[in-house]
Amino acid sequence: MDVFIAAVQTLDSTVRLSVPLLLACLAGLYSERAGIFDIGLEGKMLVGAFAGATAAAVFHSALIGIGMAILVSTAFAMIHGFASITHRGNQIVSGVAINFIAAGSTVILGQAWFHQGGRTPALSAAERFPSIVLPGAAAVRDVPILGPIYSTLISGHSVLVYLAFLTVPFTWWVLYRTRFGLRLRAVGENPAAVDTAGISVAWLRYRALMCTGVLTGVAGAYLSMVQNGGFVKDMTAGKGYIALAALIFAKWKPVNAMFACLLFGFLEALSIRLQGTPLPIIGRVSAQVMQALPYVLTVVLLAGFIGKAIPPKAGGVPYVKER
Amino acid sequence: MSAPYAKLPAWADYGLIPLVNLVVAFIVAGLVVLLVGENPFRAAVILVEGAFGRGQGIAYTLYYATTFIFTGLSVAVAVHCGLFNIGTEGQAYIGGLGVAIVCLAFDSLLPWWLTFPLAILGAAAMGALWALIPAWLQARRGSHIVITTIMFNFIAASIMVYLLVGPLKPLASQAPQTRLFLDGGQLPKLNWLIELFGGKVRAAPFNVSFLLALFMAWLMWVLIWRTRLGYEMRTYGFSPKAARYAGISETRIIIVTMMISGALAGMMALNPTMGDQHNVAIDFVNGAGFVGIAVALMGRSHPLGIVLAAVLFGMLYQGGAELSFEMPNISRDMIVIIQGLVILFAGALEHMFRPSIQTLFATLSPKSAGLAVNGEGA
Amino acid sequence: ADIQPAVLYDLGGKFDKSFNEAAYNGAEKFKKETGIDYVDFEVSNASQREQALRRFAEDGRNPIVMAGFAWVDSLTKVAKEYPELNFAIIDDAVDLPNVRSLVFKEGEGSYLVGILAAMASKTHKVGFIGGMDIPLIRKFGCGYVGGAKAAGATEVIYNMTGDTPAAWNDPAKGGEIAKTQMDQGADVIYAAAGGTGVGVLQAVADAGKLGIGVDSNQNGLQPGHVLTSMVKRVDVAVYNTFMDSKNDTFKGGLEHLGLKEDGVDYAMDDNNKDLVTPEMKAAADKAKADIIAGKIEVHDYSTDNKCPY
Amino acid sequence: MHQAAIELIGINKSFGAVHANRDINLEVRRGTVHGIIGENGAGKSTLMSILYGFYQADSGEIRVNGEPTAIRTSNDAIAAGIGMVHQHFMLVENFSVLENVILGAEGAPLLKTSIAKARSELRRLESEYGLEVDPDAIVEELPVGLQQRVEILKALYRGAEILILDEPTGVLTPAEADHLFRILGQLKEQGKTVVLITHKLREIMAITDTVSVMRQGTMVATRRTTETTVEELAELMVGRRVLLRVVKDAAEAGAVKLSVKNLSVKDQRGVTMVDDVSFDLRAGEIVGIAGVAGNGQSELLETIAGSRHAASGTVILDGMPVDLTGAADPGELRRRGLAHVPEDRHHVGLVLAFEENQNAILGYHRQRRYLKGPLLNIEAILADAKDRIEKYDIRPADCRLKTANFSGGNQQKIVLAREMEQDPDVLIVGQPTRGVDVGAIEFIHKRLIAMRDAGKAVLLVSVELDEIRSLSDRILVMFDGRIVGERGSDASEGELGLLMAGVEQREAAE
Ligand SMILES: Nc1ncnc2c1ncn2[C@@H]1O[C@H](COP(=O)(O)OP(=O)(O)OP(=O)(O)O)[C@@H](O)[C@H]1O
Ligand SMILES: Nc1ncnc2c1ncn2[C@@H]1O[C@H](COP(=O)(O)OP(=O)(O)OP(=O)(O)O)[C@@H](O)[C@H]1O
Ligand SMILES: [Mg+2]
Ligand SMILES: [Mg+2]
Repeated sequence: MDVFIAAVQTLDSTVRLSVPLLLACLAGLYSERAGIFDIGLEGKMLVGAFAGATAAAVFHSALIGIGMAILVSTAFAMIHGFASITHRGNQIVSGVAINFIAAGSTVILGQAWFHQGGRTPALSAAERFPSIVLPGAAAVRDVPILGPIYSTLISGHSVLVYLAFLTVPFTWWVLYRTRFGLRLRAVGENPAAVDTAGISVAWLRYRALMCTGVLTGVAGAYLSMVQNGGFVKDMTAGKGYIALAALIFAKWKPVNAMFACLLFGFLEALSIRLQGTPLPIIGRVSAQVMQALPYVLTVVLLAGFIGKAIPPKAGGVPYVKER
Repeated sequence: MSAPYAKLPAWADYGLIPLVNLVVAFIVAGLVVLLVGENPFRAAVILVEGAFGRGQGIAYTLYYATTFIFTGLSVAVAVHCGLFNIGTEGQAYIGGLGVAIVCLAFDSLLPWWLTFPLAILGAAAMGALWALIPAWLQARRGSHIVITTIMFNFIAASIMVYLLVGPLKPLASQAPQTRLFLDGGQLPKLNWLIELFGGKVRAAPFNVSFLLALFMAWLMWVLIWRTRLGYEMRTYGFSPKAARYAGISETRIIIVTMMISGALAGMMALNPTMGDQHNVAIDFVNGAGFVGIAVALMGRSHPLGIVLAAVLFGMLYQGGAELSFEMPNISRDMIVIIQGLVILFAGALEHMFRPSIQTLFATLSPKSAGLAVNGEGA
Repeated sequence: ADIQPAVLYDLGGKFDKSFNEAAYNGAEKFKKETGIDYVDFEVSNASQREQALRRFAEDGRNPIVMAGFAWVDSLTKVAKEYPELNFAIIDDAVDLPNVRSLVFKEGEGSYLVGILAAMASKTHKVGFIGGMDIPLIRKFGCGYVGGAKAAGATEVIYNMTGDTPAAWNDPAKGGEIAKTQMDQGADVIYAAAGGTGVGVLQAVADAGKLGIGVDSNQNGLQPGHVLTSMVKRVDVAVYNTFMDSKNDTFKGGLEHLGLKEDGVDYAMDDNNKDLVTPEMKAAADKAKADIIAGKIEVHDYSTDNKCPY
Repeated sequence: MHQAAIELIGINKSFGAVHANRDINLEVRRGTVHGIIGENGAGKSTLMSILYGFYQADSGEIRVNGEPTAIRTSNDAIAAGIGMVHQHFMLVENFSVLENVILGAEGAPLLKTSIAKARSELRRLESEYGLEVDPDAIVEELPVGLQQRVEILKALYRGAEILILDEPTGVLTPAEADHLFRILGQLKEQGKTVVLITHKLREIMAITDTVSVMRQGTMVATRRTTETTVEELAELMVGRRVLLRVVKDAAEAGAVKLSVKNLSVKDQRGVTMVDDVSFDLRAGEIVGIAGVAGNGQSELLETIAGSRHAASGTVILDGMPVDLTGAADPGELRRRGLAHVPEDRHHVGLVLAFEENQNAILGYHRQRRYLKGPLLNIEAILADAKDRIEKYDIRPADCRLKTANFSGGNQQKIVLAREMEQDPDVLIVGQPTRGVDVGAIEFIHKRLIAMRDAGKAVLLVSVELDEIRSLSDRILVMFDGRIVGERGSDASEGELGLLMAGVEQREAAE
């Protein structure tokens, strides 16, 4: 039974761990499906996290916080657009630049404003997103099997967690059921076709990047306002890159993206869980083995089961009509 | 791109435009400096002087540049074959293992000029090995190189921590690093080179691996534009279909390219370890791999461009340090912002001023304006 | 004597809410009391260490204090070249007449907070979260496990955050590790992980459990949820070093700073006075006395790279 | 109402240094089919792309139905009732036909409604013009002929009154072409206006009312079709007399050079593309393979050339079997004297980003003469490149120029020169003159005949029936992956057409 409980708890932690990845991954999906590579996810998440925590602390409101997070990280997405769409710059260089600027500016401003080494003040409950207890969670807690699953795994997460998972079907719907989605997918495959169909390639791609900005903003807010109560420098800790990997893993498809992120989340949760206490038979294995476990398994799965991932055809290449 | 149009002379293309971009980058950075209440002009002067003013500064600048030349070349080689090697960081880290093994084994027995070649081999071999697996997976299993190399960066970190807190750490020491290399594992400095030109260098880590870096840059140029292998790499990079038609083996070209890329990344380890710290310490790569991406692409994947971009970053690192010595308000994070702005304006926005400059040329000197050639017809 | 003191921080940075920051606080205290200004510098890569050290030495800064074991090699070089200057290094030893080596017995302090943790725990399971799995952190962990076991903890759940530098700045993961440890039954968790620890304390606070801070007094980070902090008086060490040179009483040599020397301790203040019951305090103070008296021998991981507990 | 549907007045357009259109004036009357011809790179596509708003003219005025109309984007053009079928299709390949058709003309923000609407509309257009195509098929899985239908449907769906087609028949078989022309006639009936760019003067004579000729960016002449001749047009285009018929004397076939036995090929989806094909190719003869595009000719070619794996069967080159089941290596085959001119010069035969001279050694870069040890022998490479530019009159005569900036005709010559100059025993050629102007066609045909007369064995695959008939000594017809018949060069077009349509099978089946 407690094996079962342990499993549920691990899945619970899987969910929490996968949320920032999922949001960032979907963010990347919008821009890359539109043909704009984005290794600046990391930086945009970081500024989102910073702006969110700052605004929340200053205005004592979680909503203002997340609003600010979205605003700022969208602004950074627009910089990416200005460089790679308007001026046909190299998208990877632009992404790297954004990561640098984000890493530096968050600490500088944080230090200038709060004098805590780039940290923002700890947020009170009111300034963060509370976790929602679904109706009847307490009641069914003791029901075998379903009880823990409902009360632990399903219920009791922050509103942003549910939001993140709702974003998956929503993104799917946008991509495959709306005009915007159709054009978005088209411009990532063959911008000339979109152009000759009388649609502005640039404006379309800018809008895609706005979606990216919004989602990275939420992802950042989740880090600094849900998982943690405040900003800590470099707190994205490479999650942007993992999200990028997940996106490729998912072959740029929204539902796959969810599973990819859940997988990454699960592997990390597993490594944390297994590391904590000595294992049966093997005993305590060295920390590094456990740290490396998720990444090794990812590679194995990738090589073993996931076929070739074909990126959007026009990805990474600026749209140039005339040379 | 409509009239008036001027075909820019090379000096404008490769000199003027980058310069303009740089100036703009510094102007914007200046605004940031202004924000923290310092004088941007003084800051700029300190930064440039700190990097190039005194021999000491130049030595440090070139020392950092050495590191970025290696990582930049590593990324660029892969780019020419249409591969995005984001794993330079990890390959360099593992390259350090190669250095450690060689130096710990031989530094007591051999002079540096014998250890060095061995260490080069060790570092290159380790780096190549670390790139081999992702390359093989890409070529054979179609696993996307970007994911695998990202994952391998993390795996490399775990391996190095394991070794540096365990087997490779001297018992008595607290620090997660190897013992100090003896003279046999220490590269001679090149500071005399600068003093030759009248600069004064008290002590700086600028060492012979700089020459190796330059040599590798030249070698890469030969490889890409002068060898059959390079020809095949470029063919595959531009058009895999054409490569297949030309009888170029996809598996072979991917694996070979990535191993060369990994080897170059691995050699980066020589500079900070044998060249400066004289040990292999935890996280000695310190993000140089990611800077390498910017360096490679800003250098348009051309060795010469890469060397220049690397020196630019070396200048930002060294000048930046001086800046935070001189201006306590300007912390190291400010330097990171400035680096970002340079990457943005000199890299991603490199084309921003091109049209206006071309128009300028066209209006200034109609001669240089491209004659209206007819559409070449068959 | 009129001195021009200098402080050099490690990669973690001046405001790491940890020992670099403690060093900074010590210097500030000195400045406030004596009115003597000082200079400082944060290195951003290994090669800057020797550079910064030299530069301060050339400028005749004296004394020069640096935080972190990573400074050993550079200091060994430079201190030889400037025998007339005084240096001090924190967390490792350099055997030179003009160098004062300040090595703390984190084990002892951690032993005490381990005792408090075990006694405050209702489940008799406590947790430890380190940043990266390096000797220094193992030193913290070892003492903590010792204390906790001695005070009747049945299990110490023991995690490290990661192997990349991000491990010191990943509060999200820190929080997640804390949640997992609480899932596994831990209700008091000790974090020795720099910025990551912030997330740990947040998580325990969110769950209404208890956390333990490290290095500086972090009781105020989550008032009412931080049982105590294992303070490492780097600030005092820096302050004293400055003072000694000011009063021309600076002596080189190795100093082990443990409970006896007030180098380490557990922090009590208004934030946690209700959390630490009298008997807990009594137990901790008794252990402290025993350690000082040598009745209890807290194993020091760094002596043999092993932890017997 | 105004007579002219379109008036272009003083249009100028430069791409960098290339003045692609200079002071172009053009008037197209409503309800007519107006042909535009010209050499590769003459500026035809550019001019039409300007009219369609894909490029913006540097100067000049556009009038639609007499109204001065500012056409800044394709949207303006569509609004003005202009539709265009581009030379290089503007389709999203992994989209369904339906999605491609509605792209940009969706109407509602949600697809549901627009898709339903498009479906019925498509059905209408299908029945009206006989443009059958499965609306749910994925475009990249359709043969080019059908892909072009999709382009036409796109235009009609947007209610185009003026339809521009840029080299539409380059990829079509005679049957498909005739069908297309019937549709164009129908559109004309309805008072719609058609502008047709083509390199095939026969088509110009057949269906246009008026024809304009471009040369090197200028408009050199406009004629009533009834008042001109093929010869005159050809001369106007190229600026010299062009021999339009191929003259060749009977072949004296020699020993068997290439022998294909029971060859079968499957594509990556496992569908059989080439089905039990056998034939011999002898020295000194040209064997043509006719067939509707997508009936396995391409796969057959690629397999023989070693860039595709065979499922079963053997290919014997000069008496020695070729390894087809394993990793067939094109390089190995080249060494054994087999040269290959691929169908797709833009993506397979050339690396457009390379300098011309680099493409001149593609596939032969391992030959000793191009190497100094591991290094490339730049001098030798440049020397050969220059030499061929000379021999094959490739223009511009600059072997350092980026290949993308050569016109299609010249790009084709670059490939031919490379393969022929290796003096191979066996030359296999795919679509040698697709999208190439008459001048270049004449030249290329002469060269192929010369190869034959020099005793080489030539295997020619082309969808141009004329080309097949005028060049080949023997003609094999492929249908559905199988060879359904062999005829002599005297075979009539109708007869071959029937075979290509697979008619004989069906009769046999019944
Ligand atoms: N997008 C472009 N960018 C730069 N130059 C171009 C571009 N398109 C065409 N050109 C130049 O303009 C000239 C005219 O090109 P265009 O495509 O109009 O010729 P064309 O008559 O359509 O040739 P073809 O008969 O082969 O289709 C070409 O020689 C080419 O050099
Ligand atoms: N983007 C471009 N940049 C430079 N030149 C171009 C570009 N697009 C087309 N051209 C040139 O314009 C001329 C005609 O262009 P087009 O695309 O019609 O090729 P083409 O000559 O028709 O060959 P094909 O019929 O095989 O496409 C060729 O010289 C071609 O290389
Ligand atoms: Mg054309
Ligand atoms: Mg053409």
